[in-house]
Amino acid sequence: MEKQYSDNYTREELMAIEASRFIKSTDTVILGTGLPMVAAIFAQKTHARGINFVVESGSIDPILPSVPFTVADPIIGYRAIKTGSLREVLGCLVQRGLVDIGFLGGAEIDQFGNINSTCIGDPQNPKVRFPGSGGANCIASCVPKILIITQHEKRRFPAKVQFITSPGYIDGPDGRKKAGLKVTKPEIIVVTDLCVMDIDASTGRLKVTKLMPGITVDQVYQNTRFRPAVSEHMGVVEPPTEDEVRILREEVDPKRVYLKDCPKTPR
Amino acid sequence: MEKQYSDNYTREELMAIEASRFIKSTDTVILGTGLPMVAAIFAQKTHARGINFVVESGSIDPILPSVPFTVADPIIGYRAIKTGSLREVLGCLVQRGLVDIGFLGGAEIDQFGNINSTCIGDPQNPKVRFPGSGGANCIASCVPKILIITQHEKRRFPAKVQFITSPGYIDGPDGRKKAGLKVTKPEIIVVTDLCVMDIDASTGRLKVTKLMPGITVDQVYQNTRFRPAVSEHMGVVEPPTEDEVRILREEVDPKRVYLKDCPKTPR
Amino acid sequence: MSKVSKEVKVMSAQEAVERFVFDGAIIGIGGQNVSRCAVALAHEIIKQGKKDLTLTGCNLSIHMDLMVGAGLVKKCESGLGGQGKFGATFQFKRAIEEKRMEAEDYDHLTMVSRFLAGEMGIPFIPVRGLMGSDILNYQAASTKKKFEIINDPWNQGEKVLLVPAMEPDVTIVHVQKADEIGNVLIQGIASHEPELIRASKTTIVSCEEIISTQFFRSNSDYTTVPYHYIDAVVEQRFGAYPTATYGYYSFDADHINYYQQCSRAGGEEYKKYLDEYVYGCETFDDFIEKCGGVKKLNHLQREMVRLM
Amino acid sequence: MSKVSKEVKVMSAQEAVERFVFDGAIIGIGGQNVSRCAVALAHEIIKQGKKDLTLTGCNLSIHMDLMVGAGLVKKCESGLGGQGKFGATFQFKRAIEEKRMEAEDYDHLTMVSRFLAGEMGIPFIPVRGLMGSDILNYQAASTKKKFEIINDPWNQGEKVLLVPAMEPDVTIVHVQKADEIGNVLIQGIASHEPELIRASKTTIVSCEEIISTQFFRSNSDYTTVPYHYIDAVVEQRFGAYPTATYGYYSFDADHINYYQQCSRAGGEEYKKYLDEYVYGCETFDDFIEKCGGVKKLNHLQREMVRLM
Repeated sequence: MEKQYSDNYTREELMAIEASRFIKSTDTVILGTGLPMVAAIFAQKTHARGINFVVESGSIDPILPSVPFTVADPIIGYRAIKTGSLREVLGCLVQRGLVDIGFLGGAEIDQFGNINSTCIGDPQNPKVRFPGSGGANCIASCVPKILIITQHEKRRFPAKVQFITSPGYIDGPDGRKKAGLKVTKPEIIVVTDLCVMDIDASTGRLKVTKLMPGITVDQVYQNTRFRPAVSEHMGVVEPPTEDEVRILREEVDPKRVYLKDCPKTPR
Repeated sequence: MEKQYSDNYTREELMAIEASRFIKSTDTVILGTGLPMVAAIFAQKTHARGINFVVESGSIDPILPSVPFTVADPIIGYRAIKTGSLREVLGCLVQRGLVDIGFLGGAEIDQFGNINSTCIGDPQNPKVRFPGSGGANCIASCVPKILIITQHEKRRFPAKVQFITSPGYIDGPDGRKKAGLKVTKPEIIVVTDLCVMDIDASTGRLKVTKLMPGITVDQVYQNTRFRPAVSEHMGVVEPPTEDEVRILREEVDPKRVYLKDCPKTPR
Repeated sequence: MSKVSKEVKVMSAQEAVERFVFDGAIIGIGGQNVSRCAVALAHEIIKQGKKDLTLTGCNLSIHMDLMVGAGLVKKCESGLGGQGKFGATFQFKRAIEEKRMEAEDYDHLTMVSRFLAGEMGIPFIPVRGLMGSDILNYQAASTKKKFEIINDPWNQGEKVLLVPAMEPDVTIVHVQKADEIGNVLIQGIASHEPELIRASKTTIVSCEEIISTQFFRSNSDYTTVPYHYIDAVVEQRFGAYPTATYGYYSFDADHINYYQQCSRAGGEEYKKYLDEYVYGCETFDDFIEKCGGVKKLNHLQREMVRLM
Repeated sequence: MSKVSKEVKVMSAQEAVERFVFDGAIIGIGGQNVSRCAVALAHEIIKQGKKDLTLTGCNLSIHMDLMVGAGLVKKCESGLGGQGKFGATFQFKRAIEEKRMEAEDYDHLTMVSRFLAGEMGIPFIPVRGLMGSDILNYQAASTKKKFEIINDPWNQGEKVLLVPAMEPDVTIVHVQKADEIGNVLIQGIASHEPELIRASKTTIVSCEEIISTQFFRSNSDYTTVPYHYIDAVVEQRFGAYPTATYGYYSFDADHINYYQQCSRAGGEEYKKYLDEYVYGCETFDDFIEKCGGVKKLNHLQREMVRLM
C-alpha cells in the first residue's frame, strides 16, 4: 500500500515526527516537556508501542493519554507502573545505565553537541540567566542516545557554547573520555526545522545527514555559526502521512500545548 | 509507698531489668533478639513508655505485644509506623546519628569493650566460626550508648578479643578517634549476672560500678581474664519489685522465649 | 537529649516558622515546578522576614521565586530555577543577573545524591554526571569546595567525581497527609523529598489533612517518612496553591500566569503582588479567598478528579 | 539492544535457573533469617548443580546453608551467616572451619551500602562503620580490594572508609506479589532487597501470587520495584517455606529445627536431608507435600493471620 503523504503539516510537526523515528519499541526513554514529549508520545501511539517512559520527577512508565503540561504536571503519574522518586529515576535508571534514549534541549548547541541551558555572558557575571541543568546534565552524561529538537537559528548554533551545561563531545572525539565520562561515544541526533544532524564519532562534531523537504545545505550554513560537515549520502526527511498528522493533532496534542503553529482540531 | 522487692527472680531476669534502667522514655533504641529485647520491651511497659524501637530488618516503631522470636520474625512489623528497609534503619537512622541506644552481644567482650562475634582462632584459619557482624558493627560504630547483657564467664571476658567485630574503645581512651570513628566516646554498659561495668572514658577500659546482690568483687575477678577497675562508689544492683517480675513474666515474655530459667506462668 | 521526638507537633505556620527558621539558614525546599510547592510556608517565611537565606532543592519554583522576590535570599543551590512551560522564575533570573544573589549550580541527580549522602550520614558521594561540564568550572564565591575528583580505587585509570552531603538547617515541604506526631504520606510522585527530609536537621511539613497515627500503624508499608525526621506539622488545606497537590487539586494556571506577569514586570508591579497576596493576607486562607475562594477551589478539585 | 524488557517473564523455576544462573556466578540472595528466604529457587539451583557460586546478601540464612551444604558455594560475602534463635548455619560454619569455603565479612550497613552504590551506578560509597574493627584487617584470598580509606576532602583531618559497589550477576528473591512482566510488591519489611534487586545484573523473583499489571497501575505508590530490573517471574506458593512470608504464612519451627539437627550432625545425616527433601522432590510442591502438605500449611497460615 502506498503511503499517503500529507501536504498539510507544520515544520514543528515534522520535527517531532522525524525525532520519533529514532525511537524503537523496546526503548526506555526519559522525557522532558515540549516537542520531545510530543515526539515520544507520538512514537508510542504509532511504531513504538512497547516503549516505556520515565520522567525525572519520579514517574515510571505512565500511560500518557496526551501530552502533559510539565514534568511535574499531576497527570505525569497517570497509571504509572510506579510513582517513585527523582533518585529512582535519575539514579537507579539513568545513572545506572538502564535508559536508552534521552531528550534534551537548550538555548545553545555547539558543533560538538554541547548544550547550554545555564547562561549567556561570563558565568560569574551572566548577562542572561537561564533555568540551569535540571536533569539534563546527568542525562547527557549517562544515556547512550540523545535526541535534541530545536529551531535552527544562528544564535542557537554557535561554534562553542558559552557554558557547557550538558556535555556533548566537549572538544573533540575523545573529549568525553578525557573528562572521565563513562559513556564515551553517545549518539547525539539534532532535529531542526532545516535538517537532521548527528555526531560523527570520529571527529566528535555534528554532521548534516538529512535535509528537511525543500531546504538546501546553504540554508543550513547560513543559519549555523559553525560549518557542519555534510554526509556523502545526504537524505531528505520523509514527510508525514496524513494518518500521522491526524494522530499527532487529534491524539497526541489535541489541546495544542506544544504544537502552537498548527490549526486547532475542529471539534 | 515502700517498694515490695521480690525474692523470687532469676539472674537473667535481674540482668534484663537492670539493663532496662538505662533506657529513658525519649530514647530511640535499636533492638536485636534475646535478653535485649526482653529489657527493651520491659522498659516500654514500665518506666519508658515513650521509647521507640527500630529493628535492622526495617521495622520502625512497632508495637510489640511480647518478645518476637527473631529480628525477622513476621511479628517484628506489628503495627509499626513504617515497615521499611534495612537501609532506612541502619543507614538513615543509625548511621545518620538518630539512634540513642543500641544493644549488642557476642562471644567475647574485652577490657576495652570490644566485641567478637566472628571467630575464635586465626581469622584466616578459624577454629570456631560464629555468625559474623550483622548490624552490630555499625551500631557499635555509630550509636552513642551501647548496652550489653551477657553471662559472666571467664572465656567471655578475655583481655583482648580474638577478633574485633564491633569496636569498643579498641585499645585505649583515644582508640576510636585514632581509628577514624565519629562517635569517639560512647557510653558502653555491660550488665552481667555478676555485676555492671561501664567504660571509664579516661582509660578506655571497663570498670565495675555495681555488683549483683550477694556477689563480691573477688567473684568478678575470678570470672574475668582481665582485672577491671572498680568504682570508688561501688553500688549494688537494685532487686526487682514483685510487680516488675510479674510484668516481665506475664507480659514481656509469657512464652519463655528468652527467660528460660524462670518458672512458666501458671495459666 | 534524644534527637527524635514522638510528641504532638501540630502548630500554626506562624509558630513553626518562628521556632525553626532563622536568619542565615539553609532551607531545603520540596515540590517541583507546578506540584506540591510549599507555598503556604514560603508566604509565612516572607511575612516574618527571615533573611540571608540559602535555598536548596532540585527544581526551585514559585515558592523560591517569592522568597527571592521578597529580598530574603542570598544564595540558591540547586538543580534548576524555573517553572517549565510557565517560563522563568523571573525574580531568580533577575537577582542573578543583577548580582543581588549567588547561584550555585548543580544538576538534579547531584542534588538528590547530596541529600542521599545527608540522609545516610556520610560526608560525600560519587556521581557520574557533571564531568566535562562548566558546572565544575564555576562556583559561587561563598562556596568552599564544590566537588573533588579522585582516582577510582577499584578501576585503574578512571576518575570519579565526589560531591558533598547536603544537610539543610530546615526543610519546608507540603504533602497530602500527616499525623500529629509527624508521620508523612506523600501520594504520587515523591521527587527529591524523601531524601531531602531525612537529610535535614529540622523539617516543617504542611499537609492537606491531618490523619490518625492509627492509619500509619495499619498501613505501615505506605509511610513515606516516619516521625523521626519531622519537627512541625502544619495543617493547611490548599497549602501548595497555586501549584497542584496530587489527589486534591490541580494547579491554577490563571494565578501562576498572573504571578509570572508581575514577576516578569518586576519593580512596583511585583511589589504590588507581594503587598496584595502575601503581606496583605493575614492567613493563607485569606490568600486563597482572595484568589477565588470556594469557586476556584471547586474547579481545581474537579480538574484533579478528572486526572485520577 | 535495550536493557529493559516489558515482555511476559513468567516461567518455571527450572527454566529461570537454567537461563540466568551459571557456574561461577555471584548470586544475590534476598530474605533474612526466618523471613522470605528464596528457598524454592535455592532448591532449584541445587538440583541443577550450579557450582563455584559466590553468595552475597545481608543475613544469609537457610537458603545459603542449603547451597553451601550441597557443595556449590566457593565464597560468601555478606553481613552474617546464621539463623538467630535457631542457631548457626552449620554448613556455613563447618565449610569455613574446614577451609572448604571463603568468607568475606562485612556488616549489614556496608552490604546494603554496596548494593545502594550498585543500584545508583556509582563505583563505591562511604560508610561510617568498620573502622577500628578487624573486619578491615582480614580479607578472603580471592578478594582484590576490600576497602579504601581516604582523607575527607570536606573535613580536614578526617578519614573516610570507601567500599566498592556490589552488582550481583543474578539475584534470587521471594516476594508476596508480582505481575507477569516483573513488577514486584514486597509487603512488610523489605530488608536489603530493593537495593539488591536494582543492583543486580539479572533477577529471578518467585512470588506467592501473580497479580495483574493493572493492580500496579492503579496503586503505583506501592510498587516496590518496577519491571525494569526483573528477568524472570516464578509463581510458587509457599516458595519461602520453611521460612515465613508476611501476610501469607509463618515460619515452620518444626521443619527448621529438623533441618538444624541434620545440618549440625552433618555427614550422612545431612546428605539424607538433601536426598529426601531436595533431590528427592521433583517439584517444590512435592517438598511442601512431604513436609506436611495442606494441614501444615493451614496451620502456618492461621499463625500468620493471628499476627496481622
